[in-house]
Amino acid sequence: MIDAALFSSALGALTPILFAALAGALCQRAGVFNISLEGTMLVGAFAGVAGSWYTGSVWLGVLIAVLTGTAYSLILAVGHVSFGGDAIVLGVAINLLAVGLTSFLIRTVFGTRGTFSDPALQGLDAVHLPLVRDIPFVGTVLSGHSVLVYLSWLAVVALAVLLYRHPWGLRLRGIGEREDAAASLGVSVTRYRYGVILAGGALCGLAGAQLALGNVTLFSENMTAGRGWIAVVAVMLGRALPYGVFAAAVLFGLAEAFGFRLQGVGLPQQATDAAPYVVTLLALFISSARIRRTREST
Amino acid sequence: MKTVAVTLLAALALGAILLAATGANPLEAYQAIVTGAFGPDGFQDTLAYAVPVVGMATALAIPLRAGMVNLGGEGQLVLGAISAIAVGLHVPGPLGLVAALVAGVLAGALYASIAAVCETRLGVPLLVTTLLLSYPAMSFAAYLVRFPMRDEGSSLPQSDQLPADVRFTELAPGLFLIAAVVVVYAVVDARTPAGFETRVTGWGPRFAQYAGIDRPALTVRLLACSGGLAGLVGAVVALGFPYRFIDGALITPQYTWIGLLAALLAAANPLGTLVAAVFFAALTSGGFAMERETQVPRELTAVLQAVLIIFLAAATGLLRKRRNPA
Amino acid sequence: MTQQQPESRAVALRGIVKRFPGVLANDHVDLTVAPGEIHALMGENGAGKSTLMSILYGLSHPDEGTIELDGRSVTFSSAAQAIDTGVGMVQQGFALFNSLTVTDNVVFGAEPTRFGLLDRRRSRAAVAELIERHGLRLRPGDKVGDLPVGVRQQVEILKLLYRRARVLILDEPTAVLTPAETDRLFDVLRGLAADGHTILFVSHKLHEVLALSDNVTVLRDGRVTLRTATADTDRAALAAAMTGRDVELDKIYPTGSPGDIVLSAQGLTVAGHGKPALDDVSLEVRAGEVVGVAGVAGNGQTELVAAIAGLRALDAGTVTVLGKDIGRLAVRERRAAGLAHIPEDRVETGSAQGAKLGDNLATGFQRRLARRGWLRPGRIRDHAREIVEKFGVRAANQDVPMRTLSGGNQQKAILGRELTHDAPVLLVEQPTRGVDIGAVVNIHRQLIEYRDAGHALLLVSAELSEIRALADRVLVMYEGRVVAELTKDEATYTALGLAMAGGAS
Amino acid sequence: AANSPGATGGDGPSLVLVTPNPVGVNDFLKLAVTGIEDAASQAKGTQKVYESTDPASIQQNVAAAVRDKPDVVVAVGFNFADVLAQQAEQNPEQQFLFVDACTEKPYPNVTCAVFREYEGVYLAGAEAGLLTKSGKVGAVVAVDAPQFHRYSEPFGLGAQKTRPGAALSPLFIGGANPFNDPGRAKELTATLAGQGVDHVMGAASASGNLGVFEAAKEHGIFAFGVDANQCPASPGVVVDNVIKRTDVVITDGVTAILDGKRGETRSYGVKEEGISLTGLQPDVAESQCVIADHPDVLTQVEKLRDEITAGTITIDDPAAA
Ligand SMILES: Nc1ncnc2c1ncn2[C@@H]1O[C@H](COP(=O)(O)OP(=O)(O)OP(=O)(O)O)[C@@H](O)[C@H]1O
Ligand SMILES: Nc1ncnc2c1ncn2[C@@H]1O[C@H](COP(=O)(O)OP(=O)(O)OP(=O)(O)O)[C@@H](O)[C@H]1O
Ligand SMILES: [Mg+2]
Ligand SMILES: [Mg+2]
Repeated sequence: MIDAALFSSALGALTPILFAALAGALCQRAGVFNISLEGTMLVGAFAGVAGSWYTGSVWLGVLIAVLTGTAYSLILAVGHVSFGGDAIVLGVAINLLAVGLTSFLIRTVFGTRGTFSDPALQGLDAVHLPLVRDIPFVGTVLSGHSVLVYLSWLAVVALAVLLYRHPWGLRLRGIGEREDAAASLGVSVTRYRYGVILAGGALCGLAGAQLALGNVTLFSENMTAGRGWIAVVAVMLGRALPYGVFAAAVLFGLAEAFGFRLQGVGLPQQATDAAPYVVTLLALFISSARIRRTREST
Repeated sequence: MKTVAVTLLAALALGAILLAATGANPLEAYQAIVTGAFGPDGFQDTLAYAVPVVGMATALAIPLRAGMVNLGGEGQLVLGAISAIAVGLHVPGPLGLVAALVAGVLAGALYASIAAVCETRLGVPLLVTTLLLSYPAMSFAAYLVRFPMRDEGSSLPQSDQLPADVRFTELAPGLFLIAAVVVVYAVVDARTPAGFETRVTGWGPRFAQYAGIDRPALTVRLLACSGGLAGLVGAVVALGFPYRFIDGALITPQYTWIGLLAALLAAANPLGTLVAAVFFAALTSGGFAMERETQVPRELTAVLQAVLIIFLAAATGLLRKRRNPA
Repeated sequence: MTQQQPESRAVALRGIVKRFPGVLANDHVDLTVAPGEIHALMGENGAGKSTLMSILYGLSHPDEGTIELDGRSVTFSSAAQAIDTGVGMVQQGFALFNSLTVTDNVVFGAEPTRFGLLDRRRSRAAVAELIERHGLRLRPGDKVGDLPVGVRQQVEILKLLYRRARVLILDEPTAVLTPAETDRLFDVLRGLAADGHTILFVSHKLHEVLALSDNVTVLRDGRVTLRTATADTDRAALAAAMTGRDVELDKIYPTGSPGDIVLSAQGLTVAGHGKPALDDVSLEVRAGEVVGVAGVAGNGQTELVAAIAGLRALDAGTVTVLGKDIGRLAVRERRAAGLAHIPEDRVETGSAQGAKLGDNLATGFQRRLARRGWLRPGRIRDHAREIVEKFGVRAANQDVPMRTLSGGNQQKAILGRELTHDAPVLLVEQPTRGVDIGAVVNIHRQLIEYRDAGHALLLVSAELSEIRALADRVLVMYEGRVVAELTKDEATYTALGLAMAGGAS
Repeated sequence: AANSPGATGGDGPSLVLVTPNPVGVNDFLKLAVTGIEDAASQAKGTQKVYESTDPASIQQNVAAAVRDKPDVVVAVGFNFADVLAQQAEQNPEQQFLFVDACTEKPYPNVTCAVFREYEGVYLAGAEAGLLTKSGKVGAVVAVDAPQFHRYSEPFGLGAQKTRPGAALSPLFIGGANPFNDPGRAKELTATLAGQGVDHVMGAASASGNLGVFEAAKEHGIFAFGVDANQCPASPGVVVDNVIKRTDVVITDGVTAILDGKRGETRSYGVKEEGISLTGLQPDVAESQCVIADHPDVLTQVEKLRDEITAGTITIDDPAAA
C-alpha cells in the first residue's frame, strides 16, 4: 500500500499545485489575495502546449508558458493594484475568462475541440539523477521526474531566501502588513504588488507547463480541474510561509495518492475525494492548537 | 455612476471587437442577449437563475457585511438541498413542504456554524474552514445520491422524485421566499441594532471589540444565517422541477461564485447585492439565448461575461477609491 | 554640507494651496527655513500643518505653489523622491510594521546588503549604534507589536535618523514622550541642527516650541497668521495667533469633593513578556474624583486600562464598578455596568476611519437609540448632531468619513461620544494627545465638569502638566506596579519625575 | 451553438439537438452532432444544436427548442428524463427522440433509443483476457456511479470468460472535474500498472483517456478506448475501442419518427451494431489499433459476438442491478 511508487507519483502530481501555491504565497505576503491561480495555470498550460507544438521545442514551450502566464496576470495587477478592484471578484472572473478563452483558442489555434494531443507534441522528459537513482527507495522517489519538478523545489528555497534574506522580501512583507507605512518610506506599493502578481503569473505558467507537458502531454479544456483552488488552500494551510506551503502541498499530494489506493480496497471514490480536504482540516486544527499553546505559554 | 457606465461601454466595445473578429454581428448578438434575458420567453429563464443567484449572493453578503468571507457556500447549498429532499421524501403533505424547507435551513446553518466555531474556538480563519468544509459536504451528498439515496429507476446519480404534494411546481413560491429574505436582510441591516453592530464589525475588528461587540457570538450568528440561507436556496431549488437532488446540479451553474461576485462588488450592501445578482442572472440566461439565436460559439459567451465582470470590478474599485481617498 | 551662505534657504515653500472637498487646507502658504535652523510650525487642529508637511514630503501634491530645496525647484511625485533628496518625515500617528523587529522597521526601504542579500549583522549594528547614541529605550531585536505605544514613537524617530535626512520633518513627535525623553530628543535635534540639518517641527506645545525652535510659523485656517523669531515671542502671543483670541493657559483645577468608591481594582495582574505587564495593582476611584496615572510609557498604564475595560484578560485580581464584580465580564457587560472609555489609540480602537462621522458617534448607542427594537436614521443623525455641536467637532458634515477629520477633531468626537454615555466611570487615556491648545482648554474643562457631575475618572496621561491640571490624586507606575501615590499638592514635577524613574520609596 | 446551416433545401424537416454538456471534448456528443447533421442532410432539412452546461440550462434549452416547433427534438443523455417527460406531456404535438435513456413512463410522442454498451465492454474484456499476461485487468472510470459501472464490471466478466481467474481492479477519477482530468486519469492508471495490471479499460471520457494512454505507454501496458476510435491518439498502446454509434442511432431514430414509427423504445447493442468494437469493423487494418495485429484474438471475439447476437450469451446490465 505504501511504497516508493506512491511517493514518486505524488511528487509529480503535486508539482503544479506547488508552483501555484508558491505564487499564491508570494502574493499573500504582499497583501494580495490571489485566487486567479486556477485560471492562470490553465492559460499557462495552453500556452505551453501551443508553444511546444509550434516551435517543436519543449523548452520554448515552457518559456512561452511562463511569458503568457505573466502577461495574463497583468489583468489582476492592473484591475486590482491600479484600479482598486476587488481581488476576489477579479480572481473569479479571471478564472472564468481562462476557461472560455482557452476553449475558444483550442478551436482557432488547433482547429479541434476539447482536447489537443498529438504523438509529435514534445513533452518534458524524465530526468534520472545520477547517484541518487541507485539509492533504494529514495532513488525511486526522488529520481525520474521532469526538470520542472526539481525546479519547483528550488523555487521553494528561492522564495524563502527572497522573503527572509532579500530586501525585496522584507519590503513586500511590510507592504502586506501596512501599505501606508511602506509607502511613507518611499517603497512603491504599486511596483511591488505588480511584481508579486506578475511573478506569480510566471510561477502559474510553470505550473501549467508541468501539468500539460510534464504530468501529461496534451491540452484539454479546463484541465486544471480545481488544482488552483487546492493551491489556495495550501497557501492557507502553510500560512504563506515557503516551507509551510511546501509541506501543505506534499500533505495534500500524499493524501490524494493514498486515497487512490484506498479505492482499491473498496472505499467509495466520494470518500477518497474528500480525504485530502479532511486531512488538511485536521492538520490546520492541530497546527493552530499548537500555535495557541505556544502563545499561551509565553 | 459615470465611471461604471464608461467601463461597461468599454467592456461592450471590447466584446464587440471579439464578436466581430469571429465573424458574428455584434449588434445582433447583444440584441439576442437582451431579448434572451428580458424578452417574454427569456424573462422566465432569468428569474429562474435569479432565485438561486440572488439567494446565494444575499447569503454570502450577510457575513461579508461584518468583514467575514464565507467561501463555503457550495457545501451549505448542497447540504440544504439534500436534507430538504431527505425530509421531503419521508414527510407527506404540505407539512412535508415546510419540513423540507426547515431541514434545508437547519442543515446549512449548522454546517456553517461549525466553521464559525472553528474560528472562535480553535482560531482557524473562517476563510479557510468554510472553503475546506465545503468539499467533504459535496462529496457526502454525491455519495448519498449514488448509493443510499439513489433513484433506483435511473442510472443517474440522483435521488428519487419528491411526492406530488411536496413540490414547488411554479417559480413563484421560491421567488417570494427569496425576495422576502432579501427584504428582511435590507431592513435588519439598515434599521436594527443587530444590523448596525454587524456593520460596525465590518468597519474594524478592534473598534468593534472596544465598542463591546461580542465578535465570537456575532460570527456564529452571522454564519448560521448565511449557511441557513444557503441551505434554504438549496431546498428551494431542490423542491422545484425536476423535484429531486441531482449530483452537481447546484455546483455546475456556479450559483455560489456568481453570488459571491455580486456580494463583493456591492460591498454586501443589500440593494446593491440584489441589483448585481440580478444583472449576473440576466447575463447568464441572455448568454444562452445568444448561443441559440446566433452563430456565436459558447466559449465566446463565457469570455464576454468574464470581460464584463473584470471591467465592472475595476470600475467599482475606481469608484471606491475616488470616494475614500486613502 | 555646513558651509552655506547666510541667505541660503534649505527649504522654501511658496504660495502653497491645497484644497480638499469643502476645505481649503492650505491657502497661499509661504515658509522658508535656513540650513541648520529648527523651525516650529504651530496651529490649531485642522489648521493645515500636516497637509503642508506632507506636500513637502511628496505624499500629496499642491494645487498651486512651488517647493525649493537648497534654492533648486523640485517636484516630488512620491515620498521615495523626497527621501532621495534628503527630506525625511515622521508622520503624525504611527506608520510601523508590528510584526517586524525594530531593526527591520528602521532599515526598511534602505537595507544594508551583502552579496545582494540582507546584511542582518550590519543592520543590527547600525540600529544599535543609533539607539545607543541617542539614548533611546529600545532593543533592536524586539518586535514592534510587543512595544508600548510610547516606545513605538521612538522607532519612528529612529527611522528618520537612520535615513540621514538633511531636512527632518517631525509631525508632533513628542506627543507620547515623557519630559525626560523629550529633553533627550531635543538634545538630539539640536545636535543635528548644529550639524547643518534643517528641522521642521510641528507641535501644539508652547513650552516645547519656545525651548527648541529658532523661528516659528503659525497657521490658522490654512493661512499664515504669525511668522517670527522664537526669541521675539511668548506663550500668550503664540496662543493668540493660533486661536485668534486670548486663552487661559496652564489652568490647574482645584480638587473636587470625592464621594463613595465607584471603581475598585484589587490585585490586578497581567502577564507580559518575561516579567508581568501588570503586577498586583490595586486602586480605587471615588465619585467626583479624577485619579491620574503617571509613568513613563511602557510601564503598564496601557495594560491597566485595557484590563479594566475588558480588552485584555486578567490573570489575577478583581475589578468592581458600583460594587458589581466585572473582572470576568465581556466588554459589553462592563460598559453596561457603568464604564466608558476614551482609548489612547484613536485611529484603530477608538474609531472606524472609513465609516461616517455620524455612524462613529452612534456606535455604542445603537441599542439605546432604537425604539421598540427599530433604529431610525433620523435619531442617529440627531444624536450625532448633538455631540458635534456640544463638543465643537469641526467637519464638513456628519456623512464624511472619520479619516477626513483632523486628529484633534477625531479626538473631540470620541470624547464627546464617550462623555455622552454618562457612565459612572470614565477611563481616559491621553485625552489631549495631538490636540491644540484651544481644544486642550476645552477638553480639560469638559472632563472637570464631568467630574463635578459626580463621575469617577481614571486618567492616564504622558503629559505631566495634564496630570497636574486635572488629577485629584496621582498614582505613579513603574515596571507594572504602583510605586507612589501623591496628592494634588504633593504632585510636583520633581516628585513625579523621581517616582516615574522608579526612585520613589 | 455549433450549428452549421444544415443541408440545402430548407423546406425539409427541421431538427434540434439538445446536449447535456458542451460538445467540446465529448466524442459521444460529437458523434451525436454528426448524427443530426447526417439526418438533416438525408431528409434535406435543417438542424440546430443547443449545448447545455447544467440542469437549469438543460431545462431552458429544451423549452426553447420546443418553442421553435421543429419536427423532431433530439436529446442525448439520461439528464433529460425529467424534462422530456414534462415537455412531452405539455406538448403532445411535439415529437422527441431521446437517445441513451428513456422516460420512466412511455409517451406516444417520445421515441427512445438506448444502448447496451456493456455488451461491447464485455467483448473488450474478452480481448483483454486473451491478451493479458499477468491475469490482472483494470478500469479507470470517470465517477463511481452505477451508470459507469457498465464500463468496469463487464470488462472483468469478459476477461474471466476468456481467462478464468482474471481479476478486475476498477479505479474512479472523481475530483472537481472527473470528465476532464487527464492528469488524474494518468496517475490512477499508473497506480494500476504498479499493481501489476496490464490491460486497462479507459472510461475516463475522451480527454481523460489520453491520460490513461500516456500512463499505459510509460508503463508498457495496454489500454482500451471508448466512444470512437482512439487508437491514433496512442498507436501501439490502445488495443481496441468500445464504440457507441450515436450518429447511426440518431439518423435511424429521426428517420423512423419522420416515417411515423413513433413512441417506441429502440435498443441498440452488438446485434443492432449500435455498439461495436473498432476491431470488429471492416477497416480494422487502418485503425492503428493493437488488435489489428492479433487476428487470432479477433476470431475468438467474433465468435463471442455471434453468441451475444444469437442470444446464447446474455450480459446483465450493471446499472440495473
Ligand atoms: N531566514 C529565514 N529563512 C527561512 N524561514 C524563515 C526565516 N525567518 C523566518 N522564517 C520562517 O518564518 C516564520 C515566521 O517568520 P516571521 O515572524 O518573519 O513571519 P511573519 O511575517 O511574522 O508571519 P506570521 O506572523 O503571519 O506567521 C518562522 O517561524 C520561520 O519558520
Ligand atoms: N484627505 C483629506 N480629505 C479631505 N479633507 C482633508 C484631508 N486631509 C486633511 N483634510 C482637511 O484639511 C484640513 C487640514 O488638515 P491637517 O491634517 O493638515 O490639519 P493639522 O493642522 O495637521 O491638524 P492636527 O493638529 O489636528 O493634526 C482639515 O480640515 C482636514 O479635515
Ligand atoms: Mg496634523
Ligand atoms: Mg509572525
